[in-house]
Amino acid sequence: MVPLENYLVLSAIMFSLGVYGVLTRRNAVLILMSVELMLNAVSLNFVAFASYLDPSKIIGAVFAVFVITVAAAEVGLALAIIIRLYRNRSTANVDEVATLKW
Amino acid sequence: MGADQAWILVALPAAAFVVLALCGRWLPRQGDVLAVLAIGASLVLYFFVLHDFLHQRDGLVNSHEYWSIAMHHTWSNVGNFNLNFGTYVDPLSAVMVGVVTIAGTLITIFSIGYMKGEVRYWWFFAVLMGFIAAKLMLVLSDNLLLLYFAWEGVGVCSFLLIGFYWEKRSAAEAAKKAFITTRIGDVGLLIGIILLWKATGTFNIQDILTAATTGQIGHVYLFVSLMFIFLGAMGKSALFPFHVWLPDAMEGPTPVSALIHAATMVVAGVYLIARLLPAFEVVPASLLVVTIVGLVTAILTGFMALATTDIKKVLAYSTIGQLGFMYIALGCSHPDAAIMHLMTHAFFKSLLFLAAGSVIIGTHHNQDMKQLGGLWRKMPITAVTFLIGSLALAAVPPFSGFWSKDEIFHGTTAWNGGWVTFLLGFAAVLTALYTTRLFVRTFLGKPQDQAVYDNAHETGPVMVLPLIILALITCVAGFTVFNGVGRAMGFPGGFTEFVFLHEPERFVMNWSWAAASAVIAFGGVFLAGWIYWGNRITISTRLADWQPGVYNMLVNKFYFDDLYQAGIDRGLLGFSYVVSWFDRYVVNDTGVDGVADTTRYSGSILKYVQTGKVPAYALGIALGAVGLAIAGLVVRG
Amino acid sequence: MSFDDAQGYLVLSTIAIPLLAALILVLLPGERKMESRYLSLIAGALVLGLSIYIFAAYQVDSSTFQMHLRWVWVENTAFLGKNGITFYLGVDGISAPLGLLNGIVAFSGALVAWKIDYRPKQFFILYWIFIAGVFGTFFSLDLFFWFLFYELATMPLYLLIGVWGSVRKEYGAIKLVMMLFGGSSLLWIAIFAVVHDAGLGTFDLTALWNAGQSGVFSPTFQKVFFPMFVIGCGFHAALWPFHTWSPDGHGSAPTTVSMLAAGVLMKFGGFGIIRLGIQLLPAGAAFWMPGLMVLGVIGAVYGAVAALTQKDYKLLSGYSSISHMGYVMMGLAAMNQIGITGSVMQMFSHGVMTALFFLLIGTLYDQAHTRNLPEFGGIARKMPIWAIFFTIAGFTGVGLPGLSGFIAEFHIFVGVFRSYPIFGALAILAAAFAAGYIFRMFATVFYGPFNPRWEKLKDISPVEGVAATLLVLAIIAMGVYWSPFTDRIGPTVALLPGLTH
Amino acid sequence: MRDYTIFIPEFIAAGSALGIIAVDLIWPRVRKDLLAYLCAVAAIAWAVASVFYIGKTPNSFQGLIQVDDFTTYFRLMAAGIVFCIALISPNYIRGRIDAAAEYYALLLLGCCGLVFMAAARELITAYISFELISFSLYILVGFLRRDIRSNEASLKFILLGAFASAIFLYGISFIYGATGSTYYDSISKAIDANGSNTAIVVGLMLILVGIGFKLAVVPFQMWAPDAYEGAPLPITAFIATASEVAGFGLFLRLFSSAFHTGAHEWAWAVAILSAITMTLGNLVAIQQTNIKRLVAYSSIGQVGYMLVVIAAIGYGDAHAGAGASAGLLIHITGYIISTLLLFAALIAYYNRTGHDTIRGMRGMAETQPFLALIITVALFSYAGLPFFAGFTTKLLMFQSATSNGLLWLIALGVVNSAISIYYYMMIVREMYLFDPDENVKRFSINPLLAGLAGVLLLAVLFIGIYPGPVLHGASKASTPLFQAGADATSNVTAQMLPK
Repeated sequence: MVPLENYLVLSAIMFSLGVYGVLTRRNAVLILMSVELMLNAVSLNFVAFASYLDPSKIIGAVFAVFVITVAAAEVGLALAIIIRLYRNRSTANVDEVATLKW
Repeated sequence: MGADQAWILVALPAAAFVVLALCGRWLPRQGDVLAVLAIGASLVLYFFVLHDFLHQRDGLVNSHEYWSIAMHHTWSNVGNFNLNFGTYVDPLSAVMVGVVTIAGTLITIFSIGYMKGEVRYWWFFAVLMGFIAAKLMLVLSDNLLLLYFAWEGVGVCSFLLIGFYWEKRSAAEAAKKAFITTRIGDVGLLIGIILLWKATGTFNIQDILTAATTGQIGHVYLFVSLMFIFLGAMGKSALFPFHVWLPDAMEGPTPVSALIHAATMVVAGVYLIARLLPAFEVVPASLLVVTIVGLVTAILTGFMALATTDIKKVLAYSTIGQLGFMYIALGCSHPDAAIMHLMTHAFFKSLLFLAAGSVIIGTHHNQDMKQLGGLWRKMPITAVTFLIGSLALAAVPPFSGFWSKDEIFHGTTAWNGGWVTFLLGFAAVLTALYTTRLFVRTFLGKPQDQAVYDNAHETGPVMVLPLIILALITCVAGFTVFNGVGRAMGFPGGFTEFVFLHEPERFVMNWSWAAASAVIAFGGVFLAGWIYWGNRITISTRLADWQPGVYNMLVNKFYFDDLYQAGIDRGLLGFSYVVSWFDRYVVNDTGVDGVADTTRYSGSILKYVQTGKVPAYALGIALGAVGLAIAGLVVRG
Repeated sequence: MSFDDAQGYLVLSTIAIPLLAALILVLLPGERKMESRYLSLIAGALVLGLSIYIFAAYQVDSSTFQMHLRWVWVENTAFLGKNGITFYLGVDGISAPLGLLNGIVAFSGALVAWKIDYRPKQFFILYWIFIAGVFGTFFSLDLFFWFLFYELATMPLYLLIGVWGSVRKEYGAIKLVMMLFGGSSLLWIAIFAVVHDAGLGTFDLTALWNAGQSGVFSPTFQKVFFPMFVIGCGFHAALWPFHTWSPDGHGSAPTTVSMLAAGVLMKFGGFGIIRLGIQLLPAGAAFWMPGLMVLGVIGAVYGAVAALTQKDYKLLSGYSSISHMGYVMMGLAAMNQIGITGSVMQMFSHGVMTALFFLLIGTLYDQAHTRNLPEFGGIARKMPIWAIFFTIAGFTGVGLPGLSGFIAEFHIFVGVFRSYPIFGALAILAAAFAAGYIFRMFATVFYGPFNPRWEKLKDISPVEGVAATLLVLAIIAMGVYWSPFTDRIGPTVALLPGLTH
Repeated sequence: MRDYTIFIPEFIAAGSALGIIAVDLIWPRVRKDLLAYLCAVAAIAWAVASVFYIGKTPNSFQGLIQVDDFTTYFRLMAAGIVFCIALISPNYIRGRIDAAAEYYALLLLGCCGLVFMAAARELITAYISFELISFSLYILVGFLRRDIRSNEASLKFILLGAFASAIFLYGISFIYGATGSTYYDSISKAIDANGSNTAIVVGLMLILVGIGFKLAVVPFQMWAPDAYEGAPLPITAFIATASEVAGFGLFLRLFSSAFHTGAHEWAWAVAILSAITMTLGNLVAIQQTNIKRLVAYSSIGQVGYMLVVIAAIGYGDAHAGAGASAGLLIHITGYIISTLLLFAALIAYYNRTGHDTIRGMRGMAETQPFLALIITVALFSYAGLPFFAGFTTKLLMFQSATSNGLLWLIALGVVNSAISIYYYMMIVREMYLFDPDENVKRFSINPLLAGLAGVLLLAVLFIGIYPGPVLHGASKASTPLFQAGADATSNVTAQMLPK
């Protein structure tokens, strides 16, 4: 059996990659993708915990399914907003979209 | 009307004051008749009180015992701190009330003439009555607090009267100066009163005296509190360091100067010290201080009187000088001499002031010796009364001044070493000098200013009558010292048997002392006469060339006024500028506004954290998360 | 309903009438100016009558709380235990005279505000909220409502000064409000600590006093929170380092508001220190009182000296208020019956005197529109009656016997002398400085040659005359016959814990 | 054991949301205001339905959602918010938003999410309802299609929201991993049994991040000012009220029943966050010129004050915690009513003059005295001045949260609320101390808005003067928080899991 820690390390790496993506990317869509990467890391984490620790293995899996569905909804909503923005400002670059400040 | 209804004496002028102050303007003759009636009634009532007071004495077994009638009731109490006010009649206060009522009545009558045509005629009489009421309360009160009440009332009335012509800037400044100087003295008095209360737990004068004499109060403590009280007396009687305000107080109308700055107000200090003399005796050092201050004042003002040419200012300096004499008498623990001199001085000094007033009215408001001269032909009655007054002031025998000053000389023998007697003699000579100079330059010799001389005229009967009465009293007052005269008037004996410290002493005519003081008086008079009557102007001008420095010093009143003014301007007002600057810039701008600005400024810095860019926000969140996680582990670890 | 409860409702009505007046004014249409003035006059008269009755009906012999009225507001819910928050009013020897002061100042303030014609309705609404707040603070015995009324009195000041003020009104308004709220935020913290530490889960002051006096609060706790109460109230009482709102605030406030702020609001400080400091944390009081004495003396001397060279008479009376409040602080810090009685009397006397001062200054300022002292001269010729009132106010400030100033300060001096003689002497010296700046003002403003520029000055108007006469009567009444005051204040002060006899 | 009757109020809400959309589809030409009144009626029905659950024995749906007095309190608050937002939105929407039906539907659905966040006793349900209200807010913020500010705000909001919810989930996974269960009670028993380890600590901190983002706690607050400024005015009110209530509902439920045993882990963190939040919120608010951004920072400040209670729950025992959360509930009620009152007036003013900067409100006392009075009352209630809700609720909240350890935080809170008086006074200054610009004349406002504002004004005064009943309700609501809900869930978990 692959020890639990490996999974946790893998999901941690994926999570920090996602965070790195959000911090450095300028394009809204790519930020969105990095957030999705983080969510996948989390669902991996759930599944790993479920299989190793929880005898009934149910809750972890259920949680992973929920995370995936919520992520999907989130992407749909975010893309709709990014398209709306693109129509108005013909840019998706987050740095140019900064009129609201101070 | 017994002696314990003495408070009615106070109530009458007080009621007159209230009535006049509120509706004086609309009263017939603007209320001057009401004023005279009020003070006259008080005078009459005084005689009843005196009569009843004297008869109470008959019941006493031996005449040596000190008798008095006191009446008081509690006014307010806070726990065991109760203030009770009441009146206390004893020989000392009987004499004082007499002086005040007699002088007050005569001066009120005189001022009807003097103040005719003034703008606020009714206000003058209102405040005059207020003053007399306050002075009577001061003299009759049985405890120090009520005394302080009256003390301040007298101060305020003197402020209002000095500042009567308040259109003139000099009058306003003089009034302000008078009140503030006496106020500083009053601060000392209040501290003294509270210190005495702290030691004895009561304000009643008699209880304090018994506590002091029986040694319940520590010597040093008693000395300090008595010195504070003496500070108050010095302020009010314009003694040496505080003398600056009395000459300026001449800005007020002359009857005011006569009543307040000769007869009654300035002597309040003498009365206070006389009243507390038993306590002073417990601490001999305090008596020494009183004597020294008295001496310095007498001599200093003697010189100043020689230099000034304004007749009212000369009389003012002479008043301060005579007060010095009274304090010397008190210093030698002879209150009888001091009070007698007070009585005689009250009469002849108010006579002199009123005469000066009629001179001023007669010569249409100029009072500078340089313009006057040879007036005796134009104003014979005023001249004669002025002569009687100045002879009494110079202590020339048969006049009253001689007897009381002789008593003081007799008292100074108590000090061993005779230095007090010698200095007193010197001061007496000075007094004679400036008195004669004043009389000669005003009434005798060639008229300096022909215009003034021509239209000078004798004043009306309303003013001349009081002069004559006062002149008579001045002549007679001296003889009350004799036992026979006193007994004839119903008093138990001579003046010294009536007012005494420990036990009455019969007056015995000591010819040698009488001769000595007569010599001093006549010497001074003739010396001055020779200087000023013969070739009069040259001598005084020669003094100016011979010793310009000394002359200037005398003219400028030893530069005390400028000294005090500089002290206040540079010292107090300077300190005040510093304080208000400190308050404005340090406490306010840096302290209060500083805090407000830093919060606002910090707010304006923090707002730039919000850059508007999404990655920056995400960074904030990420850093927050990492920070929290690490801190959590560190805290837990 | 016993007689005592009936009186309780009277005390309630001193708060209810002003609020009712404010409510009616809200419903009144704006343009009807005269109606709002008459309404305020009636309300003022009622409040004055009530405060006089309460002062008179207060039984002198029993010094416990009388005329009390108690409605349980919130009880036994969440953290609040038995009678957690109660609307609890009561009158004792200290609050009766202060209530009378407030009644007098309120009525004369309503009279003086007669000539305000820029939106008088809004002015009077805020005015009556202020008065209700002041009555509430003096009479309420529940810490929650005490603090509610304490802040209620400060709330309308911003608009009152900001809208109707004169020179630099915005700066003066925001400074005054922020400093007073800064002070009351200190009170908030101390109240939270005290109510929590008492462990009773109630805001009822009488319960907290018993706890405080029976040693529930540990000495260190009292040492920490007593200064917080003192400094918190010190802001209101213009205690020395926290006084800078007084000159600026009064300088820029309209006449009526500066009358109220100086006359009544400053008394919150002294009153608060007694109610929350001495009665609640006696051990803290014993430890910190020398410190308060030093601050009081500094305030007294500092205020008097700074006033000596003020060119602007509104600032001058601001500084003189600081000086007089310095006496109040000293009276409290003396921690003996005479001293504290003196400080309560001084609160009353200074309140009435400052109200008269600001009233008169307002009358002059409204006509002359300049506050620079040297520009005036010989005003007494043009305004004789005004000059007489000003002289009486001045003499009260100087502490002339026969007027209320002296007897109050005298009790304070005696009290202070009993515990700290040196400070007593300093205080009396400060009183001498008072003579300095007041007579300097007399000499420059009234006396001296007439400055022709003031040819058109008119004397004091009848309405203001009535108000001024009322204040002068109060001054003379206390100055001449003060035993009604001492008989009420004395016994109550005797019950305060930790007094050195 | 699936008792669906406990969800009746939510069924009503969600049902009417769908109903509104259906009405709009069937009668497209119906006046949009009608939809608003429909939504308001739905809200009233929702409130009435939830009143029936007061005092009932609390039972939970499969241990996931607990319906007790606490949930009823939040239902009433949610219904109140929707009712008021529904009434103030119509004349704002008339010219600016065409998809009105979806607007009102999202309001209702969002508030369902709010209630479930407060009612959840299990992490998954909590997360789902957390996302439900977040999603509806993301859409509502971006509702002004043609306004670039609204677009930008919603973009920022959704990107950062997704990012934060990812971190929140990561935290939940750690908690799940460490305690083996997502039920609050078993979590608290697990922590109680074998103490806390690094996984739980990290998990707790990351959960704090997630909830911190939702409540705009510093340093996660940067989205709030932009979202408040960009969103349409009624939605700014919706965010300021609903997301605060939802956040604190979850906070109270989660940290009182699940993590109370491990309180020493997170209590200090919440105290520090609270201190930073209130200070930064108040300091930056001083400088603001736009009223919406100022309200954003002021609500950040208010969150800071309320976090003090959460810290007090952490530091104190169960009884102190119950008292403190009662204080929080009454304060948040007062805060909501004041915010709705403020925005009712702001919307009325904006509809007429189109200004939403502070400078734009100059001389409002002349042009519209009633609105000026309303705004002054709302701001004074924020500042905590007497007679208004803010004073009483803030005092009761701080008093209930006082404990020896936390006095410094409460002192900071009091000082901050003193600072806040300054910038509220600056707005009052603009309105009262200056005359209006010349072209603005006196105008009247929509009677519906005026009526609603009047009712809210009375509510603010009522709570301010006589807090008795509301405090009683709040304390009844907070008692179930600290009773271990063991009885409700133990039998369920045993039953669900195969033997």
